[in-house]
Amino acid sequence: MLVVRDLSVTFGSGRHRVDAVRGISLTLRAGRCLAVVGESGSGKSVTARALLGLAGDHATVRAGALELDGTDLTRLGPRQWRRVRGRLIGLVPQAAMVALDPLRTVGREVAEPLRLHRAVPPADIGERVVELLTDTGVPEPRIRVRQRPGQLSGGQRQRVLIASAIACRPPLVIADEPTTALDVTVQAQILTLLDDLRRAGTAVLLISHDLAVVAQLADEIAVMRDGRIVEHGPAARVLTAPEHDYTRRLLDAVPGRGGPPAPPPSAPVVLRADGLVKTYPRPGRAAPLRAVDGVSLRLHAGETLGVVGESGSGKSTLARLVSAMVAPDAGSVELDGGPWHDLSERERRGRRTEIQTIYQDPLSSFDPRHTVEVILRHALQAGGERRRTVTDLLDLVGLEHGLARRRPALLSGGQQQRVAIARALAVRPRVIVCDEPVSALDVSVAAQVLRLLVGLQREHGLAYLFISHHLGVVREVSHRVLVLKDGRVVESGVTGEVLDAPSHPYTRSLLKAVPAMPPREAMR
Amino acid sequence: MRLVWSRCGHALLVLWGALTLTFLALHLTRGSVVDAIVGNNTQVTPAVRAQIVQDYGLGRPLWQQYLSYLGRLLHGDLGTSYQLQTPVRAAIAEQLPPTLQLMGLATLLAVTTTLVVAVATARRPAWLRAPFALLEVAGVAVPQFWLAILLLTVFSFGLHWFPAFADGPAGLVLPAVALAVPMAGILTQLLRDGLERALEQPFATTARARGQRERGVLVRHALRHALPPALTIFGLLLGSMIGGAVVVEQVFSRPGIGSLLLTAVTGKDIPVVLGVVAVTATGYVAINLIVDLLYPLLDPRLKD
Amino acid sequence: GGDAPVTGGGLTYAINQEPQCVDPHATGQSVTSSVARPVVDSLVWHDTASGELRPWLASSWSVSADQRSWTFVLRTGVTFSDGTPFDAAAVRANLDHIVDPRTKSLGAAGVIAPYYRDSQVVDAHTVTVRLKQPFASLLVQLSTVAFGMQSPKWLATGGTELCTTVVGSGPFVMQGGWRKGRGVDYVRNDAYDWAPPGAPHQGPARLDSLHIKLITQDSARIGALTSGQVDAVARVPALDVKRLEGTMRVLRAEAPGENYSLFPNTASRVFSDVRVRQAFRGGIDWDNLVQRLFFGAYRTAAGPLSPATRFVAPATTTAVPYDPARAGQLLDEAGWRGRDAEGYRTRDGKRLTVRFASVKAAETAENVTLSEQVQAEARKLGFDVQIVNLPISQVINNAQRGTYELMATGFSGPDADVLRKLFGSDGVAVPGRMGSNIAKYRNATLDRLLADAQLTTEEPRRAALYAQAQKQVVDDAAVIPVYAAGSLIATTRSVDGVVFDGEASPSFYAATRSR
Amino acid sequence: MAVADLPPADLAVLSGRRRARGVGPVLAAVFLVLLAVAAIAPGLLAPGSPDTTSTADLLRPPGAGHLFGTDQNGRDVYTRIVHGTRDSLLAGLAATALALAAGIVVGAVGALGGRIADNLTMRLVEVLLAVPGLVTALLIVAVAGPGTTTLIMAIGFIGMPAYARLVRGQILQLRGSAFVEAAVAQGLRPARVAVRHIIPNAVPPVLLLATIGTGAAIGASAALSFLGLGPRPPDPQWGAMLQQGQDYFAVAWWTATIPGVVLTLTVLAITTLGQHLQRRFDGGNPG
Ligand SMILES: Nc1ncnc2c1ncn2[C@@H]1O[C@H](COP(=O)(O)OP(=O)(O)OP(=O)(O)O)[C@@H](O)[C@H]1O
Ligand SMILES: Nc1ncnc2c1ncn2[C@@H]1O[C@H](COP(=O)(O)OP(=O)(O)OP(=O)(O)O)[C@@H](O)[C@H]1O
Ligand SMILES: [Mg+2]
Ligand SMILES: [Mg+2]
Repeated sequence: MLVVRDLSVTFGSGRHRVDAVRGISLTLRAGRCLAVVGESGSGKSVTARALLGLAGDHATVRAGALELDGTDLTRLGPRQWRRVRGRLIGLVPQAAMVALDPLRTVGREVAEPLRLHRAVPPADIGERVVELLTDTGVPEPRIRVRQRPGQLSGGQRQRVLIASAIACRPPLVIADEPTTALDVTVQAQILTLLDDLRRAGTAVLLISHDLAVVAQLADEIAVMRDGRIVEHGPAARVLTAPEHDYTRRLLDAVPGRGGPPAPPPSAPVVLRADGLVKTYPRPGRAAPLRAVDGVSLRLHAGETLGVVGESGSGKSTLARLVSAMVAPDAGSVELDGGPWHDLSERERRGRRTEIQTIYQDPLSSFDPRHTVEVILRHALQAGGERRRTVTDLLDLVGLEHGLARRRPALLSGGQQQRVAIARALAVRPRVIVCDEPVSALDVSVAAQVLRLLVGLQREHGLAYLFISHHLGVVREVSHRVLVLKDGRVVESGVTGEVLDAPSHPYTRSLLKAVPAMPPREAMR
Repeated sequence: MRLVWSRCGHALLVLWGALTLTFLALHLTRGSVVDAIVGNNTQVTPAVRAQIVQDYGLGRPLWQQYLSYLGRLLHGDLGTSYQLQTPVRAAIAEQLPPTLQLMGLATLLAVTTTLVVAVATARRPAWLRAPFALLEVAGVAVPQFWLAILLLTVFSFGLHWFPAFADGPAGLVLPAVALAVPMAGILTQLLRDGLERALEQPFATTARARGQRERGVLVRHALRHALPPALTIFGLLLGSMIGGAVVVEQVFSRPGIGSLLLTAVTGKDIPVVLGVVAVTATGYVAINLIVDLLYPLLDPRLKD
Repeated sequence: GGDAPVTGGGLTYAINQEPQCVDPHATGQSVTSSVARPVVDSLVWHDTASGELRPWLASSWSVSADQRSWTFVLRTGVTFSDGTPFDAAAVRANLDHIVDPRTKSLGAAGVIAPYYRDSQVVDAHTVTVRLKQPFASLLVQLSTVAFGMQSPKWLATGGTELCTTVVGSGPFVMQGGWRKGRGVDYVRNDAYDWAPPGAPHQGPARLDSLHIKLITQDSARIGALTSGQVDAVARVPALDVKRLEGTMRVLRAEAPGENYSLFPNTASRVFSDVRVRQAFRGGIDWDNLVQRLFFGAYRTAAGPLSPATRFVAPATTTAVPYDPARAGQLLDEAGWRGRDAEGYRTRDGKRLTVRFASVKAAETAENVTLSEQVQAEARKLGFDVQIVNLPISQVINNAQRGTYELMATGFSGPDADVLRKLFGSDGVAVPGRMGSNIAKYRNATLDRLLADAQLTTEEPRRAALYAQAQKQVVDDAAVIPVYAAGSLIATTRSVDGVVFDGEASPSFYAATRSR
Repeated sequence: MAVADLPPADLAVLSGRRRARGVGPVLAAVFLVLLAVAAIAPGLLAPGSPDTTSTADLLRPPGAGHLFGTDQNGRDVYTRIVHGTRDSLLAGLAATALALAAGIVVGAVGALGGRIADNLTMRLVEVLLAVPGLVTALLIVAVAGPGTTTLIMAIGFIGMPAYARLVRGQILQLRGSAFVEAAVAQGLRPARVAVRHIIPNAVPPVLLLATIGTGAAIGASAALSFLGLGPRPPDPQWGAMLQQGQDYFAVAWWTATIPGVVLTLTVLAITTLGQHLQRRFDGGNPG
């Protein structure tokens, strides 16, 4: 049905030339799912866009063959391209949170392809939209059509995007990272939805960096790296018996398959929180939101306490409470058995260095004008450090020295996160609060960062409060786990016990949603 | 409802502040009010001077004059012009329509130009875009009065295209253009930038992927995103348009609030100045209120 | 012109300044005369051709031996445009209105109030004006628009409308009053049959309508004329005269009163020394400045009074030659011998600084150019002329406090009595009271000469007294006359019959406009 | 005046992203260098005196001898333009500096001084915005008397509210930013945080507004000159030249046109360069 031969895409020219895709070939038949996997920047999205003729203004697309149902796409003019888009190929774009026009209602967004391609008579469009939303599992579709994307959850938005992509019943659907940044529970629902589509005879091109995700769905897997396909084959084979070294590395990086770390030797409690409550006012007359609602925790030296929970369950708020960035409405935090929240800001200032935070979005935590070197130097000064230098810190987190002169904005996500870790370590903290430290990174990079954190803990006896919505990640690093729901702790305990034999239904639902990888025959 | 009340209170506060500030500043200027009224008519008799002082209550202490002004204002009485010897309200009522017409047409021109040019040139090749971009910056840079004189000389006296001093709509064109140019310059830059930003957003790609044509993406999606910031500036520009109106009215010898204001300030015609400030400050507050109310219409997220 | 005059049609005349109040009795602005003149007639007609005062609404007059009662016999059959008859009571109502403080007259009252006692109706068409003291200039003053006759019924309304509309007996009737910032419209008064005897014709005006339009910017006003948007314009800049003369009609008249002059503050440190004043006056080539800067549009002043003024002295007695060498000598004598780094003269280490106060906003472009030229020329003499532009209220304040060395003005007045305003001791401004003697000149001899000139209506005697007075102020260099200002108006070639009245205001009574 | 009224967020939109490369900024820079030379050493470019009048050479058209012609007093327009550069630019720069300084103080007090101070300053700013800038300027001139200093004061005063708003907005935004939080977490004193992070980051957008504002201020000083509030004669300030020249427009176009063009080009150059620099700055820091 879809035949791609020797597709290459370059951007710009001369010095600025980027070869994003370098001659890839694919075929896809109706009712089948081909997954394209690869790390960030490997050219997956560019491929997807090139298939729609949307590679971009400065792109040069070349292809030996680009055929859809026998039509030669390379020969299409702008007008004919428009007839392909949405009607013959539906695209579920990357970044669900921003891929819908925030100012238009969901109904109009879904209706747009119907209208443009005159797929159904205008009078029936409304009904068809509701039908589509119902099919894709958007709850209360008749209400949703009148709402705007901002009023929908991430998973709902993703489903709306799918509804819009399949509105004209295209024979081919391209889904670009349809589940990144979604909670595990929602992710599972989306995958089921795509599976249903495939069963109904649609060809699905699934793009992801997460092998665990594609394992659920793909009939075939193509592994991309640097714009090339390095391995291609039936899903079962690629996942269980990867041939290419890179594929193997990708598989290794999938978190959560190792067991939880061994419990550390018993150590004193460094951080202790009791009955923390934080409320936020809500607009109008609504009762204030209890973002954190009576949370207590203990953190021992050298230990990692994982905090899991869905988006909005209060994880970040808890982090800010612990690091005394906001004051709790009730409850207390003690550091090393002494008061922490009850200190005045002045008294606390001297001890601030004992708790450091690594943020979900490291870039915004750096002053945009400062270079890595300046950032680290300031941090060393703040910690009153004499002996260590910026170079030592870079070595500590495994960054090349040459990067010191760059500004963080010019670093990759993984590098940024390492700088953030280096900065936190510069002041020799006792506790590091990691707020989603790897959720913005792709799997292989995330795995490196996690390894780094674990290593540093062993070496320096750090205590981590490790926040993540990704159960696999939490499982890999945490000694104990705390499950948060709506600001309350619903379950807590040793990682193995909680995650292998959850007692609370919420925990169970979280776990069930985690995609399972088939066991691999190690072929090293 | 509470919001409306607090808005009104806020507006009154601003109005009061503006009037008080102006009142004080006017009285701070050197030279007595009587002298200003008499002007260079050096042969005025003492009886006439006394009559002026009495009629306008100029003999009272400043704070009494201030309080009585406020008191009368509460009853909608703006006082009597010293120079024109007519009620300020009547003078303003007479001068406001031509200024409003002028500003109205200028606004219309500016908004139309902005929409047309911004939409036509957003994300277009440089050869199409660059000349407009230059014109826009130049439109902001050019001194308004000079532009007005240029327009007058070329299009009225030279080419005879537009009468410059006719009361009818044809006479309104050139002054309105002079007034509209800087506004259009700023707004076009803003709007186009907003459009280009929006066109690079993921949702624009989504729309293209559905088969939407570029024009459709622009008009149906990008425009609504680009309008709100332009609207804010538009409100502010409207508020400060009165300054431009003074200059333009001067060049085109047009009646209007601007000319009224100018002669009143230099002639220390305090009631007129205060009256005009009251009107323009109210206008400013009202415009900002309207902009605030329009905002949620353009960006419904603000309603939630 | 020539054959049968064209009648009908309308004419649009653009003026440069806005009258704040069009009531000629109340206003202090000269621009008002152009606006009010089409509507009001006067008791006396000033025949500019002969310089004589001739009957108009008053058919004859006589003055008592003590010079304190003037009896006017009025023309019959005259009615105001609102139907009110013109009679003795109307004259009385007009004069009473002028001096009534509630009128807040900034002009006319100042002229007559010091003299006026009352008016007595002798019979329906005879009125006697009684004065507190002799005022020989009364007649000529009565010929001005400021003393024009308005309908007593209209005056009696007394409201603020008086400032927007004038109701008189003139050849035109104002329609709807002055519209601020725009202008005013008139229609012909068909009943009009009392033009002054020397007028170009008798009976109703020839135009159906007249429109006065306000165009303040000079270039815009000229542009409006050349592009056919108006038919006539006031105040043609001197610069444009030559250019317009080819295609348009340029009409000029010198206005009676004082020439446009600079006044040294004789009470100031610098100019209290007559030698310094003389140096400033004699050291600058005024004729060259005037002829060059104004492109020959105006005559260089030969004395304090304009040639159109009654009792102006012959130029030979008042003209002062240009003599820069002598000026330098005078300054040396006065002690301004030093020179500072910038080349200005100094005395005791202090620079010869002259603050030239002006209201730029109210000045014509030409006068601004002139002032900068004076600055440049005076620099050659060693004067540091600093032009200080201020709003009017502050200039007045400065005038009262005497914080200036130089000011410029042109002061109109129908006869040489204007000298009393300019140089009379009681015209010196003091804090709290403004005065027109901006030279702050005090001279008892002069005061007496000028007072005496009001005691007699005998013209040769008055002429002699005024000649003496003019010589006095010239000798004392209390004034630096520059040019004879006047009215320069331009019309399209299709306009004909525009003449000037005694105040150099255009009269459109006999005007025609062919198509 | 108008541009100076732009609120911060939108100002970024206005300036941030025009990708035009080309020769614009280079030309602007060259022009500004010329202006700088004219301002610092006018004698280098025009050896004559700007005040030398010649009644024999009134209103000579541009040509040999007089590059830009002569004015109504027979002064050489080119010489006057060159010698007027300093005052004309100074008026704009000084007014902007004044507006900037006052705006920073008012804005900082608003942002850092607690609720009452914030309310007071922001109401004041609103009041000033509500009074037409021209009225404010006229009043200031009326109080202080005309002249270059007053002109600077007046324009500076009118420009102040825009800067105050911008500075306040910037500070509030930066105070809530993650990197400031990170600095606080390292135990930095508030003063340190302000000096190291808040002020340096608040400055660039404010400076950008200032570059645009400088152009606007130069234009405003010309407009005020037009209304008769200009500098003392014979100062050859461009605005005053333009104002005087307009009376001679029909006969001697160059007297008004040349200062008008120079003024426009100057504002254009300053704006172009300001936007270009801002773009460069932005380029280093996406996001
Ligand atoms: N418009 C563009 N101009 C220049 N380079 C581009 C453009 N779009 C993409 N690229 C480059 O092409 C390469 C491939 O990008 P692509 O978006 O396809 O990566 P991806 O595999 O989808 O990564 P991710 O997992 O992060 O989405 C990257 O190096 C990217 O920087
Ligand atoms: N400053 C604030 N003002 C008002 N509400 C807030 C504020 N910060 C957080 N909240 C609300 O508190 C709740 C918990 O937010 P929090 O950021 O702690 O969630 P989270 O578990 O970190 O979610 P995510 O996984 O999406 O980061 C959310 O509903 C959020 O909207
Ligand atoms: Mg991608
Ligand atoms: Mg969070």
